[in-house]
Amino acid sequence: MAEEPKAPASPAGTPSAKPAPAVRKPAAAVAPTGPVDPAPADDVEVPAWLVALQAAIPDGVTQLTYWVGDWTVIVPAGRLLEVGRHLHTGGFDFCSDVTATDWPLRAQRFDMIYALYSIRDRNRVRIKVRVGEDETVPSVCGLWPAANWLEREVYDMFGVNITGHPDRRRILMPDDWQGHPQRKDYPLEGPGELLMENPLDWLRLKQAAQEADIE
Amino acid sequence: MTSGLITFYAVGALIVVFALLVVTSRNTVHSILYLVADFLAVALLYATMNSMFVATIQILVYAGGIVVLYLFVVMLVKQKSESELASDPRRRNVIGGILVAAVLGELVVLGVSNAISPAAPSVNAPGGVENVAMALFTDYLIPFEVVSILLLVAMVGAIILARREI
Amino acid sequence: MIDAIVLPLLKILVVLNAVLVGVTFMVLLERKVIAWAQARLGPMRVGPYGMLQPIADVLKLMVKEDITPAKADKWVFTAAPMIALIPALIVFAVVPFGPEVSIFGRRVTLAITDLNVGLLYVVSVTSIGVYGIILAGWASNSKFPLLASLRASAQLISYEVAVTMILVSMVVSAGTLSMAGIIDAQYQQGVWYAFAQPLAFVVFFIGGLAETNRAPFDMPEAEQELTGGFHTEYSGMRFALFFLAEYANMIVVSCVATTLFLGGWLQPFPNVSALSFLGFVPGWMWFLGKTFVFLYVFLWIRATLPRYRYDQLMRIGWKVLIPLGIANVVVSAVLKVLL
Amino acid sequence: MAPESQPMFDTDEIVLNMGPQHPSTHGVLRVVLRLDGERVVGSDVVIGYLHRGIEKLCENRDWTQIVLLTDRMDYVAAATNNVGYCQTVEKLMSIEVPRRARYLRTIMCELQRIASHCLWLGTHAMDIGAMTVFLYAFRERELILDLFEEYCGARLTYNSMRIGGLPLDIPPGWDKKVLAFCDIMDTKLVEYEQLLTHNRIWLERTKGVGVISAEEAVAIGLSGPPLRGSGVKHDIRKDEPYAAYDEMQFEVPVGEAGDTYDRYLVRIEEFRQSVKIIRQAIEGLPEGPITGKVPRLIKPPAGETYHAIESPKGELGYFIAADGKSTAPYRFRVRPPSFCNLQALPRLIQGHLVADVVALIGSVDVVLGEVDR
Repeated sequence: MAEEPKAPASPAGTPSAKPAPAVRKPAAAVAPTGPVDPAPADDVEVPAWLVALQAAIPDGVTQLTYWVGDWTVIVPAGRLLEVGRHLHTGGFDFCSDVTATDWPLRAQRFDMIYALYSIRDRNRVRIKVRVGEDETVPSVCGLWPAANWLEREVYDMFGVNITGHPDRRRILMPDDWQGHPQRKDYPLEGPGELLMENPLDWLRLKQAAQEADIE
Repeated sequence: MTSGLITFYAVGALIVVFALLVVTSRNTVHSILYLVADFLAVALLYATMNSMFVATIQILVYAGGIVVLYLFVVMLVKQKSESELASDPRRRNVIGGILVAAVLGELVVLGVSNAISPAAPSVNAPGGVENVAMALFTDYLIPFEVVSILLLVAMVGAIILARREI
Repeated sequence: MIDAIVLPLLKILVVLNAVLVGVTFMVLLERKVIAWAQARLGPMRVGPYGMLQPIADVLKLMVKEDITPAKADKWVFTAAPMIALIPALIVFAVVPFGPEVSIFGRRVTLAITDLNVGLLYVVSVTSIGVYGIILAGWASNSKFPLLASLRASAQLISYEVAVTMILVSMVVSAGTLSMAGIIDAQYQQGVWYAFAQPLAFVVFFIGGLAETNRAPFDMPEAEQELTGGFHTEYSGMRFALFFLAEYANMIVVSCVATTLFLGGWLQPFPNVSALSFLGFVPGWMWFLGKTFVFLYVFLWIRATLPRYRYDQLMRIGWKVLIPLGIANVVVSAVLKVLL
Repeated sequence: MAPESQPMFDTDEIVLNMGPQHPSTHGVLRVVLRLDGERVVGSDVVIGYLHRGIEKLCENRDWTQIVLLTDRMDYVAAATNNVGYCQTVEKLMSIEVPRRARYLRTIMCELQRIASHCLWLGTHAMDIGAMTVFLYAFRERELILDLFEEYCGARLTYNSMRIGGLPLDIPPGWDKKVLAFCDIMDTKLVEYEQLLTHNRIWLERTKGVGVISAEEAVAIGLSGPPLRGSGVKHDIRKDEPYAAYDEMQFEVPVGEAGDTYDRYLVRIEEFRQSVKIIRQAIEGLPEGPITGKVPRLIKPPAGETYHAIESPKGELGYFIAADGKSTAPYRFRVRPPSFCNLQALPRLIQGHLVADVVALIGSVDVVLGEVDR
């Protein structure tokens, strides 16, 4: 059921013989299509509260992953609040982090990641929600007020459409800033003119330049 | 005697000048400052008649206390800019004029009738601490008590009016 | 002629210069004392051990640019520091620095003048000082100084009442308003009022601290909150005048406290014959020594204590010091009648 | 919301801009206060003045070059940032860090905690008017900076960790100096307490100021001393031990009322616990290598993880996703404790006076480099 990572379009990485010359290595040749969400190996025993979650909301959890000791629950955007409420009453009262990852070449572009912690039982879980650029994700400020600023930063940096947020404004960038800096298609050196009009053309241009550089 | 007379007239002139400035100055805070200067001049007058107690009380009570509260009020209340003040219709009414004329008339009559003779600054000045104390607590005891009660009532009233849970 | 005109002028000259020089060295003393309290050295660069620092300060403030904010009320803006400084200086007219002394065969009282209402004169003149602060805040025509000047004036007025209550109880026990008279009363009664009425002493000192915006009560110029308080907009010589006024006020409070509570120029235990060898130290030396002790305590407190919040400061003023002051007056009056 | 300028002062609400350039906002933080007289009616925190885009920068840098950038987030506790980052990558690559390196990391983290708390104590007391404590606290902080300078040559941005362990072993005699520092610190702590803990004015300025209950503190995402000040016994060094904390004996100080005074007491007690930990770690410092088996070209396998450590300010978490091919992390995210603690500021200062706002900014102890990243 785990999604096989597609082989990247062009040969990977820099020639290994030569030691790394420039101070800054060129960024990844091609942005891979999506995260690796390894399914839990069979010898790993699923904790009770996760089993309870899957039982309580059968179609709430599309996938369960386990990697270097972390449990992640992949949830459709529609069921996020339901799963959140279940976990919140189940003891996960501390929302330590809300962030996002940008996979530009994937249909549902963003991964919203909610890192939760239970102070009483001392265990952690991450909820991951796949959101497209034009789709919306409900705000979890109702369940965890801590997420207020964290979601504002995700909106500011990634432009994920978060609905139901009490005060959705930019938090780090100036209010009239164009574009969302932490998207992969946002150039490191800041907004040029081309980016403003058509980000995807800019991305293809950049990849073409890199391939030419490699030959 | 003549040096006493000269100082008396000089200080008197000072008082009158300051009083006029109070009335005529455009800016409210400036007029309050002239008022303070006026009270200090009056205190100076008492000092020249070497009743130091009354002079210091004058500075303490009037210049140091009451006018500070005037200044408070002026600073807190929203100011009308100079232009509005000038064209304020209520200022040009007739009754005001009549009253001023009447008061001036009385002053002139009083001045002319008893020949101007400044109260000679006597040595055991009536304003000394002992004399004031004795007078206050023997002959004028009842008015003193009545006034103190009145002040108390005024204070309590002020506190009730400014009733914000402090 | 000489006694009436020249001698007082000479005294005024001496006292005024002494105070102004004293104030500049007070600034150095403050920086040194606070530095020692904080395990550091304080100004060491100008002159040996930083001794010439005051001169450097004064010169700096003189040559610095003196800015007047655009919409500020020019006249009131320049007058405010003067109004703050003048009362602080003219109070020294009644401060009794020493007993009768004969210089070149002429009896000279070491005080500019000895009003029979000396103490009342002190109170009334210091009450004029509050105008300087209010007008400075108002004339700078910007939000922060305005807030600070309101705070400062409310603080001064409320603590003035407490201090006046204490002075009244001192007058009751001394029987006279004249400063020299109070010192003689302490000599006759053989006890300094600091020991006769310790409560009054403490309340007076706290009131004095608050009256000069010092140490735990330095709300108005609390840099952390109101960015500099009422003298934010001031610079150069005008700012120096405010500085001088603050330190002159400190010296005034110390002098009055010495006169009232530590028996002015009296040597300790004056009528105990065994200690009469202390007599060789002249009176005014005792007076200056005691004043210095008070000034040191001012600085010491500033180095150690944190600052009160504005409402706590008013609560202490109205709900603690003033009732104590009134109680003190009543008690000392009753004692005066009974004893 | 620029403050509207009325010609004269009138008694309804005024808007006061505290910051971004203000003596007591500990950096470029701007708090827009709506005041009714002296009382705070409403407030809005404006940040972002120090935003350098560290997360984006790290996504274009090698795994080893990123250690430099983590120094510059919480510049008051740089070593803690390095440890947090290196441990996250070690968790991704499941590298086993030798015991000596873990001990040294614990010592560095605790030294950094003392230095950060010294700076907090100094500025917090200075804001409330006690100037002397500032000088005392910075005198002790100097000793720690000298120790770090001797170890890694820098006083602020240490670059003191490598993925898999430490770049170089401690110079000879360094551990003696650390022990000497611990003895000095114990005596100096008594001095701080004498000046502040039982000082009536300090009590009056901090007791009952900025009270927040345990549930509310957890809900709004407070962590570290502000959370423990409200009575929540959560310390990652105890709950999810990392480095060598599982072998250390120490208590986690917890307050009751959740006001500024309890947060002060919690941090003062943390001074003592840190000294205790450092002593245990120095005495038990094992011999052995200081770096684990690390491939020359670091390329973690594809996958992502979130690892949190207890920085002096609270829970410092790193969420790092690797795509298995490139030599740079695909997603580099930091959960800054100052950012989440600062979120509680409007709630804490509501209804207090302007002087309390200054005390509360000190009590929440934020470093703007970490808030803005």
